[in-house]
Amino acid sequence: MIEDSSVVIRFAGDSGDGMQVAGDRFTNSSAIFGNDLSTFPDFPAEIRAPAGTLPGVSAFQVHISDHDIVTPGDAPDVLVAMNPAALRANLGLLRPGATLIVNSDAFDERNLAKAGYSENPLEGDLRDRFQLFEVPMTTLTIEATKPTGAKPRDAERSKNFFALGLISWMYSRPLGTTLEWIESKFKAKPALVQVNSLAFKAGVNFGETAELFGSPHSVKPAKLPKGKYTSVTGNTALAWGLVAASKLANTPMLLGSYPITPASDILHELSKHKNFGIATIQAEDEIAGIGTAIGAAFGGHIGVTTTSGPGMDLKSEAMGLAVNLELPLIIIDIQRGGPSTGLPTKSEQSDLLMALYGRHGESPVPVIAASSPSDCFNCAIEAVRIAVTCRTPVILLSDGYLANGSEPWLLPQVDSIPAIKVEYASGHNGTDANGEPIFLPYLRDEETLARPWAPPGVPGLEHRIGGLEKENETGNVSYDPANHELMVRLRAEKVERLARDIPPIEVNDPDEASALVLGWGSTYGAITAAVRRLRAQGRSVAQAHLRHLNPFPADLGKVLGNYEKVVIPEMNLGQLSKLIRAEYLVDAIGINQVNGQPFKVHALESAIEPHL
Amino acid sequence: MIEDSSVVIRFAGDSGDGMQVAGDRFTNSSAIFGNDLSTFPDFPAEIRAPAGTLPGVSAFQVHISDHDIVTPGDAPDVLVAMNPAALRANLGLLRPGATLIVNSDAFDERNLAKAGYSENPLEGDLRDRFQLFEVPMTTLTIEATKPTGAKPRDAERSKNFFALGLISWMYSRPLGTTLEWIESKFKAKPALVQVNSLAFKAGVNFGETAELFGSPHSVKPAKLPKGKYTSVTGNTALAWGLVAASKLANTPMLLGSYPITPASDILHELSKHKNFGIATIQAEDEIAGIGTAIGAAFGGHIGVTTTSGPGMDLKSEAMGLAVNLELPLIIIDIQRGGPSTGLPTKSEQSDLLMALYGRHGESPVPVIAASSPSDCFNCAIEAVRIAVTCRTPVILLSDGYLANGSEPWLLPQVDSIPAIKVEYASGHNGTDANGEPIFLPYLRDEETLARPWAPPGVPGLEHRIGGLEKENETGNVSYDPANHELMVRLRAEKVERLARDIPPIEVNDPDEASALVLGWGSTYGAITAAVRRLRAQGRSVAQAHLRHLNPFPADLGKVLGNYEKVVIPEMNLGQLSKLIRAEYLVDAIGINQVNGQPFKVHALESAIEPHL
Amino acid sequence: MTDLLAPPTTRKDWTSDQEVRWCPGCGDYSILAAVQMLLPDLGVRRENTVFVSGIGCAARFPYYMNTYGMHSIHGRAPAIATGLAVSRPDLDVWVVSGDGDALSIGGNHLIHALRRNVNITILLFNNQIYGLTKGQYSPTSESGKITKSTPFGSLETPFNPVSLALGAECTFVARTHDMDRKHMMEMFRRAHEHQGASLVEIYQNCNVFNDGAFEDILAKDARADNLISLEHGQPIKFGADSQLCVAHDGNGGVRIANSVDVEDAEVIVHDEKAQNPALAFALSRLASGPHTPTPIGVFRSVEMPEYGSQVQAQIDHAKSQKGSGDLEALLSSGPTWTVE
Amino acid sequence: MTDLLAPPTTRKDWTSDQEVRWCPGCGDYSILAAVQMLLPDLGVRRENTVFVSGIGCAARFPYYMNTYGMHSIHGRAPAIATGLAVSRPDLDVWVVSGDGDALSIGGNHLIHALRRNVNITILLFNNQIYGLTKGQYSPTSESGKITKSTPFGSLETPFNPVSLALGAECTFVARTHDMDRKHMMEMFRRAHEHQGASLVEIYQNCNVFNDGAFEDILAKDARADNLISLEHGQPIKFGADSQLCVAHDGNGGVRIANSVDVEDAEVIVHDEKAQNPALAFALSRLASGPHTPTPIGVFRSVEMPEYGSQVQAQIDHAKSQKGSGDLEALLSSGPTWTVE
Ligand SMILES: Cc1ncc(C[n+]2csc(CCOP(=O)(O)OP(=O)(O)O)c2C)c(N)n1
Ligand SMILES: Cc1ncc(C[n+]2csc(CCOP(=O)(O)OP(=O)(O)O)c2C)c(N)n1
Ligand code: SF4
Ligand code: SF4
Ligand SMILES: [Mg+2]
Ligand SMILES: [Mg+2]
Repeated sequence: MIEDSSVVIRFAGDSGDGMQVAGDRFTNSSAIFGNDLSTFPDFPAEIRAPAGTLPGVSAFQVHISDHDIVTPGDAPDVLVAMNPAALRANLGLLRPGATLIVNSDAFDERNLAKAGYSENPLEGDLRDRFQLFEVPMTTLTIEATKPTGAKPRDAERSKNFFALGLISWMYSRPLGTTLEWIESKFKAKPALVQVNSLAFKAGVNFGETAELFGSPHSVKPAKLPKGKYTSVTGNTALAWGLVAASKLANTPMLLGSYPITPASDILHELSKHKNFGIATIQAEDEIAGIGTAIGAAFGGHIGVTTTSGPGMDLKSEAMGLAVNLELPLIIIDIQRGGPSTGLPTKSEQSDLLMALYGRHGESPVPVIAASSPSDCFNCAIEAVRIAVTCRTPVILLSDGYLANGSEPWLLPQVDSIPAIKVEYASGHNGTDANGEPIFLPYLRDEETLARPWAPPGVPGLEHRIGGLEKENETGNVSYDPANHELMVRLRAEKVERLARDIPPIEVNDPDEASALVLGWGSTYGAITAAVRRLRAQGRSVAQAHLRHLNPFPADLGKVLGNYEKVVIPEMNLGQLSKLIRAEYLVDAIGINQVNGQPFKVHALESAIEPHL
Repeated sequence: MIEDSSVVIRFAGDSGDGMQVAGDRFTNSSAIFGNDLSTFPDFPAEIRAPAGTLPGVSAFQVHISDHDIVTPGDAPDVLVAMNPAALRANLGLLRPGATLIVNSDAFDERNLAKAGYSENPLEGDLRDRFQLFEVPMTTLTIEATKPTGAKPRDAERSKNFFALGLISWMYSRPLGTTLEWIESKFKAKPALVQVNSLAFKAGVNFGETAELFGSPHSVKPAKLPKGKYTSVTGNTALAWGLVAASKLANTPMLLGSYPITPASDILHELSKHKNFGIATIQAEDEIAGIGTAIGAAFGGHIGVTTTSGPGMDLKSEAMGLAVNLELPLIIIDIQRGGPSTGLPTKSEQSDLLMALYGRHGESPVPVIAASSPSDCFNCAIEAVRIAVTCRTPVILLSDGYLANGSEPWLLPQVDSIPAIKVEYASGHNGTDANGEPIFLPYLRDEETLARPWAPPGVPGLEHRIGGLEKENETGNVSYDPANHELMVRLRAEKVERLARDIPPIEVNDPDEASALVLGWGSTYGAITAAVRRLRAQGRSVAQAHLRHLNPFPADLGKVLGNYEKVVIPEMNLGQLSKLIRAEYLVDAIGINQVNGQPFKVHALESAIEPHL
Repeated sequence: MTDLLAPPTTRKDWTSDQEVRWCPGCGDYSILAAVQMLLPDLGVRRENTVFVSGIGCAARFPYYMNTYGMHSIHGRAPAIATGLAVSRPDLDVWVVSGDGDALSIGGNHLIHALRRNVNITILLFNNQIYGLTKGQYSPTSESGKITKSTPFGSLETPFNPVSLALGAECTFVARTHDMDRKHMMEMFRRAHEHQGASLVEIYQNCNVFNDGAFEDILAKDARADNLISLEHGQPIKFGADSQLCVAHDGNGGVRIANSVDVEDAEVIVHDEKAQNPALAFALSRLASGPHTPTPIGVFRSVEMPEYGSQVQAQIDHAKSQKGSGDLEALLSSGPTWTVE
Repeated sequence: MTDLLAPPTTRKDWTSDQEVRWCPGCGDYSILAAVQMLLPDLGVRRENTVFVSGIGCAARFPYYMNTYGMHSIHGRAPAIATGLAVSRPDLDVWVVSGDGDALSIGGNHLIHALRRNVNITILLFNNQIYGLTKGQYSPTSESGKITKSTPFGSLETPFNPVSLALGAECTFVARTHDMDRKHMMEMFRRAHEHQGASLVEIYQNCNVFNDGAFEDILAKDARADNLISLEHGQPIKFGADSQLCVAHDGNGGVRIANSVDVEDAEVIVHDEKAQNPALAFALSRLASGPHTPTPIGVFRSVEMPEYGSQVQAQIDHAKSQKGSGDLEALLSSGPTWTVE
């Protein structure tokens, strides 16, 4: 048994080859085994490309470790390539000397041509550069599943389980988890249980008996904090966070949404949980999605809408309405590569400025961003909390990388999450000129400046609201210049006051560094890893990560003032940098990458280094 | 004859009282007489309020002068108030001792109550504070028009012309212009010509004979540059600028637009000029408005869309598409009070950040802003020029104040405006792997980085474009990370390079001041007037005004560096300030007003003063 | 929803304290009056009544109603009302919209709200013009209309809102006009009773920008011969002396005929409850604009499952199957493991 | 537009160099083939042909055509195509859209393009599902459909695209399906010939997310009895032995009947050219989904003024009246004065 402290494995094949399943299952048994881990599913564009071509390649990368890790790894140690296209698309990522396992059956002329190889790369110098193993996976799978009587064309489909079996053997994964999963997943189709199990076992056995691979490796369980864990993707965590928030607020939720990559899964997940009192509407478009959510919010429910960039554009007018109505509303943007349709399955952080300024008029909205898959859970609750307390739309930013990536998640104590206090207006709160009691829908809480939330149904509180400027307190339409100025400033102030409730920034700065690396959103893992590496080399560097992008934490200016240099890595052209520069007049140094991919740790490391 | 060097007159009445016509006619004869002037029509909200109430008051303010002026004036010297509501709504604006002319017939109990007066203000202390003239305009108008046989209810409607006549006498306006206008305007209804002319003359005669008013005043013609003048509102100038641009580019234009206040008049004006080859489509909504414009741009025409804030929100997704398509497109935003429906007839500069950042993804677009009604003409041409040269959507910002305000405009020499060069792709521009000539739709001009504009119709240039990321040069869909990064940066660079063609900033700084007042858009007049007043008091202050908001002029950083203080007045919460701070790390001082009204010169003056 | 315990109300109870801000003479006044006079009859409560509108003259309606209300953004009222009606089935949700608001910018939300059959009552004030923005043509303006935006005449074929609604699977469609308060009240009552989406087109005169648009059929002396009043189960006859009728044309269609020329068996019997909307559609095509005999009344009224109650039923069913959600169980529903 | 001088082309000329990226077995392939095989017949030029699409699997279509093309944004293709067709009447403008693209997010642009009667040919690939986003229900999905976003079944009544188009004043409406290349080609040819907006609904199988949606009527052995082929001027009969027919129902509607039970005079004679769309609408209601006998063919084809040419006519008229614009005169068209 060779002990590794961590390993990065990448499963790659055609979109139809089941690589996401293989990666997911490997992740799962590793999680249950007790490793720390981080995953990165790397999809092709939404539509299927012709089988065997480069655009059709789908990959799943997983990093498992016996210690705390934060990214799916830069350069795979092991690549499983199910066909020439998968090899070609991923070869460049590997570390020198990596293990390369290919399905040799797929390296026929047709597939080589489709991948654009004029010669068979297996016959080239690959063997010198990597540990190359050619395994006829298709043949072996068909062979192994013969006893079931499956037709070769059908049996062949299980070759992902063969590959999984082989890798499971190679890294000494417990086999039971996978076999049980196969059993339960294909319950309805017993033939598939048989075929897939046999293929999986054949993969294990092949590793065991082929005497090709030397000793199996092992990656010990990580020393993680005690407790019960699960493994979640960001989108699932986000959906669960919304369910939790509805429960914590003891208020029904309505999601109005229109499908769009990579946000659709939140709709899918939430629509399963109707027993929590959650209604989901697949609306006719994004405008109707937010429209229905606003309607629900007016009705006293928690209105939520989920989307990605192009949908955010479309929702902007209705967001402005919600700003004026001063109703709670949760708007979730799973950022993807832009502009326009852009790169729907890729990841980017390029919607930050839009979140802040993407509406006409002075239209301030709190903005928060999740930093890891499991943090999506917390942020969903935080978004609902802000919205409900402050009676305001809130934008929550996630991105494609968080949405589909997963990590082990120490389950929170449900009881220990503070409840979300929902208070509806219940009676008159003012008097008219004649001293008669009346309801003032825009009378504000002195502390938060929030107006009353007064859903229909209460006699005496009837009132009308709308997108025209309103008189403060009465809420009546008002064209009065001074009132408009007042309302513009009150709406801005209401959002700014939220800073009072934001906890001080946690700066990780063990050795009083002179440079601070400041991040937000999904770059948390990569930045943390880069900072660790730099420190491991004896460099001192401080790190802080923002959850709140609007307003900023109250102490941010002070914190920034403590450092000579502020370095801001972002997957955009410098959007947080722009905000920081404008707000604090700090000459922030941007590290900017906009290629649809998460940062590589080593690239980040070398980009930060010169500033230390 | 009392000679005044300038006077500010405000006509105010009910929406149905024809005050806009009276103001407009007064403006007109003053213009033709040779005064410099500036106007400010101050509408109520779009919908008619009940007659006689405060929300129904409509006013028109005009400033005429014997010297160069830049604003419609802060505090009227003369107020014509046709009813109690008009008096009440406008009294606060007057300078002490101003002339106050009221239609005493309208001060009956009903109207007083509607205006919220419990006592008749004419019986109060008004007479002490102002030069009050009570004129029974309704009665006098009915009386004067009796010979025509008009029914009193109809005759009464001409009382605006009576008021106009009176003021025309008071300020010694030439009468012919107005009478001719009445003649031609009501050509189709001779009865109206008679009634209105008689009412107008009655007003003049009343002034002449009533021995109430003392001597008439005169405001001499201003010494303006020689040439032919007209008087235009910003919206008309903008429409004409678009017509001119189409002509200068020798390319047909298509406007796709959905009506919205205060932009609709551009649609109205352009739809009159079909003989210039301009097609106008009233689309089903704002998205279709920009959609049809994009379709026309793809077809090689100049595609334009016009709107105001809420419509801008809706257009943002399609703007992103145009950014990706790299097609010329002109997007015009006549800003109004926001957020949401806000104050549709009021003015604000609060869409600047949205213009820059109101789309998902990195989606850079050049932004320019007009600074006066007639400057709208130039800016429209400039917008088309940039769009066509650079193959990019361009946003042109105007606002409600410019849109409806007017000023004398020295007509440009049409021949001297440089032509706009439109070049369509005409043949192959590259070769494929086999050396065959091909068309590369995203091969860029080395200088401008613009791609070819290749409308359908040319054999051999067939190509497909879309909103997905494209490979540079070939334009084929590409998910390649490095290509995406390249394209994101190329699109940004293309816009940045425009700075090369922007002329250096004109700083008006006669005495090497230490503070610079920097403005953009419609505040030009108010800032200029405030600066003049400060200088008149011996203060030194520099002034510069930006037409280009993205990119900024190349020398802006250097210019800012020359001053100890940079003061930025804006009708928003500090949007240009934010951009300047972020870009140049200059601690810009904002003077911010968001009340739907243009700056008052004196307010601006006192806000600037402490910083000198 | 009719509420048996609702305290009796009068028109005044339904009138808000806001001054009505339409032009004098506008048809909107009589529609407002009809609604305010109807509501006391319906046995409903103010606090359970909501008016949602978009933008336009018509869309100011909610301000004048002493109920809950939202004056939202242009064209989006059906979507907002859908969210409200689905989450709060205890409320009566009315949508007030204009021909521009509902059929131009809001066309998509309208047709989807209709097919979704969500329990909202949509009043479409059709004045064939954009009133609020001062007189551009609308999707219901006749072709060739000269307006500010079409100085040489508009070019499109107008929508027939009844036809469009029927094409969009609307389960309740009616038409009325602003000159007949009783008829309006009856149509609004019927629409309100309907479980699901109901659309009432109201011919409404904009006396400022499109005066007399409906003169041809609504002038006092024109009505008898130009309004075809639809009554369920009745042969469709009209004219002062029922001298006109709607008859079948022998090839699956209908036509207007002189009663004397047609046998009684050939006169169409109106069937608003027909599941198939074809007859209602055919009736909607009798006139191509409000200039020739035009049907008013209920075109279609069929019972189909209502959206909001089905959403609720799915929630209730899920609760009864799985119990009302257990958060801890949810978080543990995937693979879990314990680190000790 | 047919161009008499157009050089002859073959299918290959219309095929771009981009690899086709639909799932193997997808119905989109046969539609693509039908179009690529039809165009050489039409005598049109590649350089004058443009395909505009929105987003969706169907919307990838333009990439595969060796013509000008734009893969635009979700739902907006009809609007973009309108701008192109109006400004460039010399071009053939095709729109390719899916049921989600055209009827969900793009519903409003669709119905307005139809009523506007702008000269575009719209191919609506109806697979009753969202393909590209991996299987949510669409506005044409049958009620009760279980998909990723409706694990307990969808609740809405689907749109019938033909009914909706007719309700929206569409001048040319046809239906075809991906299993019959000849019929597709004929429908596309007819749609292309039509001056004005034409809509062809194509039943298209999405074998990955909604396989077999049209099995009931399109399975080889089901077609004869389940496809009602509409032919102008012909009595509507169908079935292997013409044993079935569409007959009038005596109250202004139509019904399916056994031919033996019905006199010949009672069989509906199809009239696609009827100005009144009521018959076409009634035919569109014979089936409420592709499960019972369903008409295919041209429902309606009437001549009405085309939008783009009218826009051009107004421009030409203005030019002939006022001369092509004189800028100096325009700038001086208001009051002017001279300072000397
Ligand atoms: C997004 C947006 N676009 C445009 C407008 C401007 N606008 C307000 S109402 C209206 C049309 C009103 O017409 P209609 O719905 O027929 O109502 P009416 O005024 O005739 O009652 C328009 C175009 C707006 N407020 N918001
Ligand atoms: C504004 C916007 N919203 C959502 C999406 C995501 N999206 C892409 S295609 C599609 C639906 C596709 O369905 P359909 O039009 O039926 O086409 P098909 O894939 O079935 O051919 C959706 C929701 C998008 N690209 N843009
Ligand atoms: S503009 Fe027309 S619709 Fe609007 S309030 Fe006036 S009369 Fe009524
Ligand atoms: S998902 Fe369906 S519609 Fe899309 S390409 Fe695949 S089979 Fe065709
Ligand atoms: Mg209207
Ligand atoms: Mg589809």
